[in-house]
Amino acid sequence: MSTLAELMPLYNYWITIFLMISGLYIVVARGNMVKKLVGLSLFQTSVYLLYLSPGKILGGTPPILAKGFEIYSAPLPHVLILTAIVVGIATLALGLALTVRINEAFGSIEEDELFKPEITHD
Amino acid sequence: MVLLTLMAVVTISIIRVRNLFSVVILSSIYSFLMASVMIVLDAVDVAMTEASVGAGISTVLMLGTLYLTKTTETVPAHSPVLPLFVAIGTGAALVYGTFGLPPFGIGNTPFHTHVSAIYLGSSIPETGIVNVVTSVLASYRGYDTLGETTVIFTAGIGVLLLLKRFSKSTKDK
Amino acid sequence: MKLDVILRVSVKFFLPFMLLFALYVQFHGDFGPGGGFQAGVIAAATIVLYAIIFGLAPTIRLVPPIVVETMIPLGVLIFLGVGFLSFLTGDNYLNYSHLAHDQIHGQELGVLLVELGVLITVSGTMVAIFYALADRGRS
Amino acid sequence: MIESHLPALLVVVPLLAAVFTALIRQGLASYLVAFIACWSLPVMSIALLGQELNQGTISYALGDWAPPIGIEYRIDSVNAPFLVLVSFMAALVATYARSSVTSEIESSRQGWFYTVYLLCVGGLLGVLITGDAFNAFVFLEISSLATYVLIALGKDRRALLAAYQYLILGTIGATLYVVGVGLIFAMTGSLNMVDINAHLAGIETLRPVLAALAFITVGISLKLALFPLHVWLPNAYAFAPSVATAFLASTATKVAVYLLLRYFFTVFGADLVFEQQPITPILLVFSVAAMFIASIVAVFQADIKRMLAYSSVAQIGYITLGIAIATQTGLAGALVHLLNHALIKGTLFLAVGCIVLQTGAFKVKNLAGIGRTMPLTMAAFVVAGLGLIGVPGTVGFVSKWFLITAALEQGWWWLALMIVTSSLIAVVYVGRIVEIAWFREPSKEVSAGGRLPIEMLGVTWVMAAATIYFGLDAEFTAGLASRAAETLLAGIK
Repeated sequence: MSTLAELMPLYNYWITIFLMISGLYIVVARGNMVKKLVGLSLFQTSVYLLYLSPGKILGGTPPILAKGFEIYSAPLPHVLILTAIVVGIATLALGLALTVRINEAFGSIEEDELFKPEITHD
Repeated sequence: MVLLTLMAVVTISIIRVRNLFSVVILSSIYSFLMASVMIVLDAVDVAMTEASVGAGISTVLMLGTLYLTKTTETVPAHSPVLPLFVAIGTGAALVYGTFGLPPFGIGNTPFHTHVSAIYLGSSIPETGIVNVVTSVLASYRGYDTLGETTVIFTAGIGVLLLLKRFSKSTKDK
Repeated sequence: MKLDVILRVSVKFFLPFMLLFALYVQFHGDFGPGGGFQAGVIAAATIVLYAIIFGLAPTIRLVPPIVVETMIPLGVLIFLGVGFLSFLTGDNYLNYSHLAHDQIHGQELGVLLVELGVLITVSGTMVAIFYALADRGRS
Repeated sequence: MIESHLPALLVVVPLLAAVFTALIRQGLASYLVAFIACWSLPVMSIALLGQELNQGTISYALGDWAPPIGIEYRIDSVNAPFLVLVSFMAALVATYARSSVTSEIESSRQGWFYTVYLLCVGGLLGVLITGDAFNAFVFLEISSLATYVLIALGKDRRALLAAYQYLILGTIGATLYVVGVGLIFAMTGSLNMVDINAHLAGIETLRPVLAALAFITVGISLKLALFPLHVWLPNAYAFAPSVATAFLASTATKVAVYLLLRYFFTVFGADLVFEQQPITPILLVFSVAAMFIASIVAVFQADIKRMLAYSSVAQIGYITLGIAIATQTGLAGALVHLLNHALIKGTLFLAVGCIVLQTGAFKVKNLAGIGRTMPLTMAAFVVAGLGLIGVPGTVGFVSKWFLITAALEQGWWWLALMIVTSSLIAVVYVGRIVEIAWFREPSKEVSAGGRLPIEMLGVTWVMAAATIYFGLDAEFTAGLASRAAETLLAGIK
């Protein structure tokens, strides 16, 4: 049980790192535009975990002040992530709108077909 | 931390699956898992936002886009080695960074004691709002929320500029 | 979508509660989890659900695009307006302390107004994007 | 009453004007709102500069919450000149925009074009003025989103591709920046830049701080288009509407440089960044690579906008070179070149905008003989081109002079040599344009040129005159730059 106890604190961060690596990998490796945007949102979600995991105190409660509770988890990272989620959604919406327009203008949303030399340097 | 391993499994499947339709559904599952992890991490406000925004609206938007574009992805053309290297490089930098971070559930780190403690202490006397997150969001750091609303405003105007059919004018080919 | 009666009846039953829940989340933000963003998204979700089930035409009659597009800047205007209000009371930007007779009520009033602005902008944007996507699809 | 609230007003006025232009949809009225808003900005920023010069650092707590609790606007001698620069560029491009927008963008979309333009201005000013790490991210995101939309409005269908590519890279950059801020926040617990610096001194486990430094540097250099990460810039500037390119080329990358400087000196402290970490050699390698490779690529470009875009990447190489030599003259050189390059590049892109309006051609080969049909615009182009090369008497010379003396002070004579040789490459591609413009027979597109609206020519010439005026009497720009360099090196007074 002890190995799990001292493994636990770092487990959170390793999962964050794994999510970040997979998010970045999708964005860099995959050519499909919608897939890239999904990867981008994965990459951003891993950042939320990075903000939140130090915020939790074992046995603490959410930061809503109530009579019986003393230990609260830190409220500031919650505010920051609320902003980050909204920014993520705004970028996603814009990316999707661009994908729709690109699909109409070029007829395909595969990055490899779009970046052929004859298109970009005609 | 079973939830976190579940999320890892979902992420691997997102990478492998090629049918975009299921990728979108998987990403909404991923957001719901993320929301439940946040509840475990005592971040209730954020869990609600992640669930409603992350899973709800983004799935609607993605499905809307898929409806207008293709739903299957082509076979990846070039070898995945270089991107893997880039991703792992960034991950290694982060692993290097997290060793010094305070362990998981300990309370006396500067993370808690410095500014957050002041918010917890002064929220009731100064603003009378019980939910500290809302009081910080709206009054202490109200300017961030103004920036946030402007971000939403920009995205709204941007998407409308790109997609909206203006007075039946032909799309500029 | 026109045939499945079950769906239409159940959604008719659902919609009012979803909208009520959105308003609850909005105004309960001071005491429990919730706030402008979540409420805005839930409100937008109800309109989108209505549009999916009952088709686009009745929804456009119910919530015309012009209204939605003016909602987007309106929310930000409210937010900026509250900021300017604090100028009148002689403090720095976005300070709600003197909006009402004492600081506590002033802050709560300010927070309520600000959350309202956020609700309007967020729901307006989400519905406008949905209209744009749906409108694009139809042609 | 107004003077004390100037910092907040400077950012809120563009946002308010953006909201109004969104409400009034049709083109002319929203142009007027944008015009008035944009011309109020330089007035406010000059007043702020005046206040800052005689009072020292201005700190404006938003919502009257003390800095580490609430968000703080902090104006010191570093960001005051930048505020004036961005406000003037916004005002000049706004006056210039009227006819260029009507010709390049669909009539129904123009109303909202000004909204997005004002949001971009507001976002950039917000990043410049804030003293709070996360607030800088929010406003950086506003200006980036506005930039993606501006680029996507370009006439050419490839503008959509360029906007998409910039969106992906820009968001990755912004997210890396947030990771860096998150790591610092986890260690120090506060977001206010000055407060972080105070807390960083007490930290003994340096690992997360170094990781945060690495992430923030990579994130911002993605926004900055530092050499290996500049892939998005040429496409973005080439296909965007010429008004957007003119504004972005002279301000967007500069704000990212400012943020990098702010982090290197105010947040992390010069000793941590430069003495203990190998930042200087890394930056030197990238800057020199940028200067040479980008200039050489610029020579072979067929499209005049892409050529200027690559020359922008090269010029940013000069600026990062100045930062790498972290001495007083080196930093002053970087800051002066920032201001001067904004003027030069602004003039060049404005001149290109006039050419595109008249002849609609921006391929170099069918610009032959344009010097004869549009003498005034091309004259402004040449004046700015000379500035690019660094001919004495123009602003370019002032900044090159600072950089070369800084390099020689360090005893790196080979670096001074490199600066000179890369300027020679600049001579090649500017000369190529001059040769085509004057010594060739006017081709068919060029001779079709009609009347050029007065305000466009006027603005281009105001900018060209500025490149000469500040070249001759450099006391104003150089004075501000060296003052800023002092405060940066001294850390926080």
